[in-house]
Amino acid sequence: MTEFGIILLSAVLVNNYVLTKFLGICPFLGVSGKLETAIGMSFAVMFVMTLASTASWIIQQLILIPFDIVYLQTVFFILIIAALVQFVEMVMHKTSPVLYQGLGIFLPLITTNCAVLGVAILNVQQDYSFFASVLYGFGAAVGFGLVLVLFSGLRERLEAAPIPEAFKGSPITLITAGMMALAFMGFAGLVKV
Amino acid sequence: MLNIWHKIQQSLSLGSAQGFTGGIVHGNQYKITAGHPIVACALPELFIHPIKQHIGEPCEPIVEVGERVLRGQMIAKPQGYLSVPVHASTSGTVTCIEEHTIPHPSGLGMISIHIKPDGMDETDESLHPLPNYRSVDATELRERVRDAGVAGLGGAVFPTFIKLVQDQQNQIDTVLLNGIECEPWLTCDHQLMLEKAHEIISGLDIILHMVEADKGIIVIEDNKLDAADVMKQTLSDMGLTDSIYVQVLPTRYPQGGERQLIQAVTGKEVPAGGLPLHMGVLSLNVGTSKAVYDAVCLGEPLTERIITVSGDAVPKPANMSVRLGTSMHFLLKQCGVEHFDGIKIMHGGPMMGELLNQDDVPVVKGSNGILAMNQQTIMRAHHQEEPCIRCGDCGDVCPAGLMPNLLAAHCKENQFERAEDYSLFDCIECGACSYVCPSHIPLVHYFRYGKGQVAQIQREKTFAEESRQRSEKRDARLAKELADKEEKRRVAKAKKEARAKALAEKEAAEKVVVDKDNVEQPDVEQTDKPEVKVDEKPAEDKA
Amino acid sequence: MIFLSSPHQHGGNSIQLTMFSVIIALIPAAMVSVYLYGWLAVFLLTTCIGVSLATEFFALKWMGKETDRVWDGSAGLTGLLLALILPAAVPWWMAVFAAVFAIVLGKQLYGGLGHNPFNPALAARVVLLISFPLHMTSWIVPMHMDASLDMYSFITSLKFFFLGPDAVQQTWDAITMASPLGYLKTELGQGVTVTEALVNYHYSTLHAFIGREAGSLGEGSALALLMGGVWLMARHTISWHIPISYLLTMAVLAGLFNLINPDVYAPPMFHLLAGGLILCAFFMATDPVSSPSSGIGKIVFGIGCGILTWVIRTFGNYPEGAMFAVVLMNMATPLIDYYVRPRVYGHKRGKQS
Amino acid sequence: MDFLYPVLIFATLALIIGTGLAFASRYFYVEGDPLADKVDALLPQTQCGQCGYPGCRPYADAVAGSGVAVNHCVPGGERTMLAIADIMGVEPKAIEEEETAPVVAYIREDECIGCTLCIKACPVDCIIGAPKQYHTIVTDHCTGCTLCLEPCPVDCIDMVETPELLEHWSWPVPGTKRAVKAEKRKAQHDGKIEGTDA
Repeated sequence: MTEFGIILLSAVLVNNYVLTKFLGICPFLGVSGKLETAIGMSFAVMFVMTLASTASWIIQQLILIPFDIVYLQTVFFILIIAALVQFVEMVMHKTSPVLYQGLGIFLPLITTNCAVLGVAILNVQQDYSFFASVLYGFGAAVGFGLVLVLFSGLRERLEAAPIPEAFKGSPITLITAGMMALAFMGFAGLVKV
Repeated sequence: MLNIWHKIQQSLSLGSAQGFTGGIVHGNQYKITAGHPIVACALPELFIHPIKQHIGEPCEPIVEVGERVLRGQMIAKPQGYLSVPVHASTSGTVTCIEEHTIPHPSGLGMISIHIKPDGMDETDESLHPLPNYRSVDATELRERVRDAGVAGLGGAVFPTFIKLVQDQQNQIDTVLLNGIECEPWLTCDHQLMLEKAHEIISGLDIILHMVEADKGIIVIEDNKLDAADVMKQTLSDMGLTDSIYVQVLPTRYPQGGERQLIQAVTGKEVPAGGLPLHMGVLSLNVGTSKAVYDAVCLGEPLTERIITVSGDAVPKPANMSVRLGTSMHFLLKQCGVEHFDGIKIMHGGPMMGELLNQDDVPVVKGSNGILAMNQQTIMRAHHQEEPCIRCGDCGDVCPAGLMPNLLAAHCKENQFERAEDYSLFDCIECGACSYVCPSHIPLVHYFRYGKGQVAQIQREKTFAEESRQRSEKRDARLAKELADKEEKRRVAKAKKEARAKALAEKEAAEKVVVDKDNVEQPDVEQTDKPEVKVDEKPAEDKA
Repeated sequence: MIFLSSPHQHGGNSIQLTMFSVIIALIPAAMVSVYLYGWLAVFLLTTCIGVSLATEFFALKWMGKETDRVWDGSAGLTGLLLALILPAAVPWWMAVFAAVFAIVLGKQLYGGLGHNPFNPALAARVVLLISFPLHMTSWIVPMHMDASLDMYSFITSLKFFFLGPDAVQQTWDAITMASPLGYLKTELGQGVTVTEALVNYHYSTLHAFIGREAGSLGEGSALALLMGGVWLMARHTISWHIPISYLLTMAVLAGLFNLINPDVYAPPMFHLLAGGLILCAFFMATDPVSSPSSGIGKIVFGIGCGILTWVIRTFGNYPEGAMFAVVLMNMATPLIDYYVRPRVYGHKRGKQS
Repeated sequence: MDFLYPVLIFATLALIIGTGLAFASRYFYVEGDPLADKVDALLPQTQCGQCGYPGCRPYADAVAGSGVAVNHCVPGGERTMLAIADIMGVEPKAIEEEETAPVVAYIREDECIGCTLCIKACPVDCIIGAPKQYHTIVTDHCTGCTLCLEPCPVDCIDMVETPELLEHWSWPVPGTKRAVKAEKRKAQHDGKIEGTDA
């Protein structure tokens, strides 16, 4: 039980995908402008990442290893992820057109999102059990979502601030993201893995 | 969990006092005019009566230019339900009925009846005194209160008769008489309570009789203990101590706000969107109570009121009994103001009153104070806005429990949906937030701006919706017209075809050669074409 | 003439008044730091405050804003706070870097006063801690502990501040010692129990309270900090919500775990008095700009700070978690303001409309 | 033949997933464009055509459907532009034309020849009149679209600023100058009197 707790905590805080592994920066910067969109994106990523790590584990154990074609890992994983993203996109278009519009290009881009592919590959590398890999995928997504939502809150505040012209937009966003990463260093060592 | 925390916060918060949430304590500006006996203001040379001095529908003038009117004569009759009449303040001649500036922050004008007094001050006696009000039916009393033009004299000027209603579902059991007068500088209610205690209490008794309530509470703040004593004494003299009592509350702004007063006295909050009536509570200003007494027992319509004339630019501050329609310029001159350059006139108290651009503005039913301030004093209070440091003091003093700093930021950024989400419309504009703001942010101004914009957006939306419907109806009409035309053309054509066919048949019969296809084919083409056109035409029209 | 809305009267509070109140409240702590570290403290304080003011002045000037803003007290306060959370052992260039970082990246780039999402002083401190861990975790032995140490005269201090330990013929090890928190962390890592470790360190609660333990400049005396903090609360310059909820959460968490296993988890009194907790609770977490503005939001903020501080102190790599905790909670401030709101008059909690 | 295995496996997997997605796409099929409705609701419905489309709805369709720029609605002004940009999730774009005060059309009746051309042009049917009779505009319904100006053969239609009403007055944003506004109002007032005299 403790093992699972550690996996979760490590994925959410200590080895946060965005702030310590610097994976998934593209949507992190791209869809954090508005709180609602960020929350929507978080849930989309959470769904895709959890399912992707589940599916990739299954593929790995049931297809890639038995047939000895582990070298095709990336291709297979991308296939799975692409299908999942396609599915999420359809569901979202139906249920929340505004969110669909808000996420825009970033929704299909989850397909090639390094965070999603990263979770699938890291799972396999770390040789997690089935349940552990599902948890790891979920934890990584929660960490991503947490940081994304926190960041979008900050960015909404920055929107109204009289930031010097030269630093408006991306520069101040990156500075803020850097500060967040520094603060997350405080979690270092929480979990000894 | 959060609820418990909130309760702890409410009970421990340094910003909240006993009674209601939030609030601030003011200085001693009231002492300037406290205890000054009420003096009557002289009659000016011209009275100006705007046709709307209450919340609701404007009145319609019922006098002609050149007509002689008497004091207390109705000169504008109410239109609609939410309306009370306007009466002449003295006898004289109507000189004109035209737009005149009214005490309003916009500086805009309103149709007003101008009366030149003849100096005789004759009274119209069409309303009979009803001293035995206990034997009079409540409906008749209610009609009387309306005919006398009584509206809330605390400043909100809501037509009083509407409040004095017996409701089967919401039986009023408590009537609160608001003698709080929490605005700094103002003492008119204070002085009224000292001098007209009998009238106020009789008025309350009439109101209790009208709404069949069994409990009346006169609420007074503890900086006016002399008034409380006078009230208590008068109550026992009149033998009304069973049904009416005096409650003294600690001085705190904005305790005089209706909802805050109810919270302070009963400990309960008026639900959002609800009325005090729904809680069985009715609250009225002490001045209104006196006006009700005048209307019922003396048969006198509302033609004068007590006004505190004060401010640091007024040499002789006073509590004055002023006829409605008197110009503020005239009033201030009575109090010794000679030069109007470099002073600003404020209508109402400094917390919720408005600055006026002109001095030639009439006193209306809602005028409880006229303050003349040196321009520097005003400019000091309206210091240049600095960035918000989010200290949260504004939230601590907010009696409505809002987060004024965030609310103002959203209004400033024109994010009105967010602002509404942060309960913009629960703001009572008491001004406590702006008063404590270390950054001198005009928070209330932002809220008023936001509220105005939301209302305007709503108006625009309604207008757009109407326009859309009109436009769609027009399109439909044009399409129908076109269709009708085409139909007519088709019918005509069909007839022509039929004729031609008959002719052809005739000819064919003659020639003994029949070829039906040739005849029918053009017919089909002809009927198809107009239908397509019907669909396309309106779009072209619009372009 | 412009349109002016009511109210037309003002209570007289101002940004300057607020900032200078906090500065005054910090004077006792600054005096204790001078008592503990002598001239070193004086140099560090003047450097930080001076550089902060200068940076603020030039930043305002270059951005074309009114340079009068320098005197609103916020830059001076940032400098003072920064000095108080730095160890006495930092060299001059580090202090300068921190002050410039705090004012420029921490504040002015975000649009100046009122817009910085993080507490500028803490942000600078976090950057230093991560960039220069050695300097930031070495604590000079306070003056009263080792009178024989020739470190505190004007000349030696000056040399040390500008040229480093070599210039005064000292080594790091000779002039520095571990803070109680750091010592405890190391010892616990080697399997020593809490009680033993504290005895070995000659830890005394009384000393920690009145201010005789090693640490950052301002952390020395809980008493001096409490004096200032309570004065600020009495003046309503800061509200009680954050400090009380922060310290209470800390005490409850530490107490609970201390009851469960006193060998591994330090007692609550130790946690409360150790490190920069009190300084953070009263002067850092209460920074109005980067903390939530509603009372209830502040309580949530304080609780969050408490939990994070305790977690980082107990399980993390860094012995002191208070600064990280406050900066981390700064990140959550906009969300707290959005989701945790006071109950509006006449509304039920949760339903705003 | 070893290299065929992976290809086969991959193809099979792809086929399964593809079939699944095909069914899903049918199940989650979205009809129409709900976004266009939302955009249309934001437009001021002046039907003025200044956006280059023959009315508000076509413009809404164009914005939602083919990603036309959000800044073409002149009467809607900045507020409408921002609202549309918000819904569409695109960066706001400044409106090129200057925002003007709201106006309504006004027919100088003594010059009107009663040609009914303006009546036909009005997209919201708010001009009343009959052939050879004076026409007049129901100002309450006029959207200020100016479409009636061009067809008028005698140029007897003016656009006048709507007067400021006390009941519609609202607080301007803090810092707004009072004098300027009052002067403007006065000028407008004078202009209106002149206009009616002429």
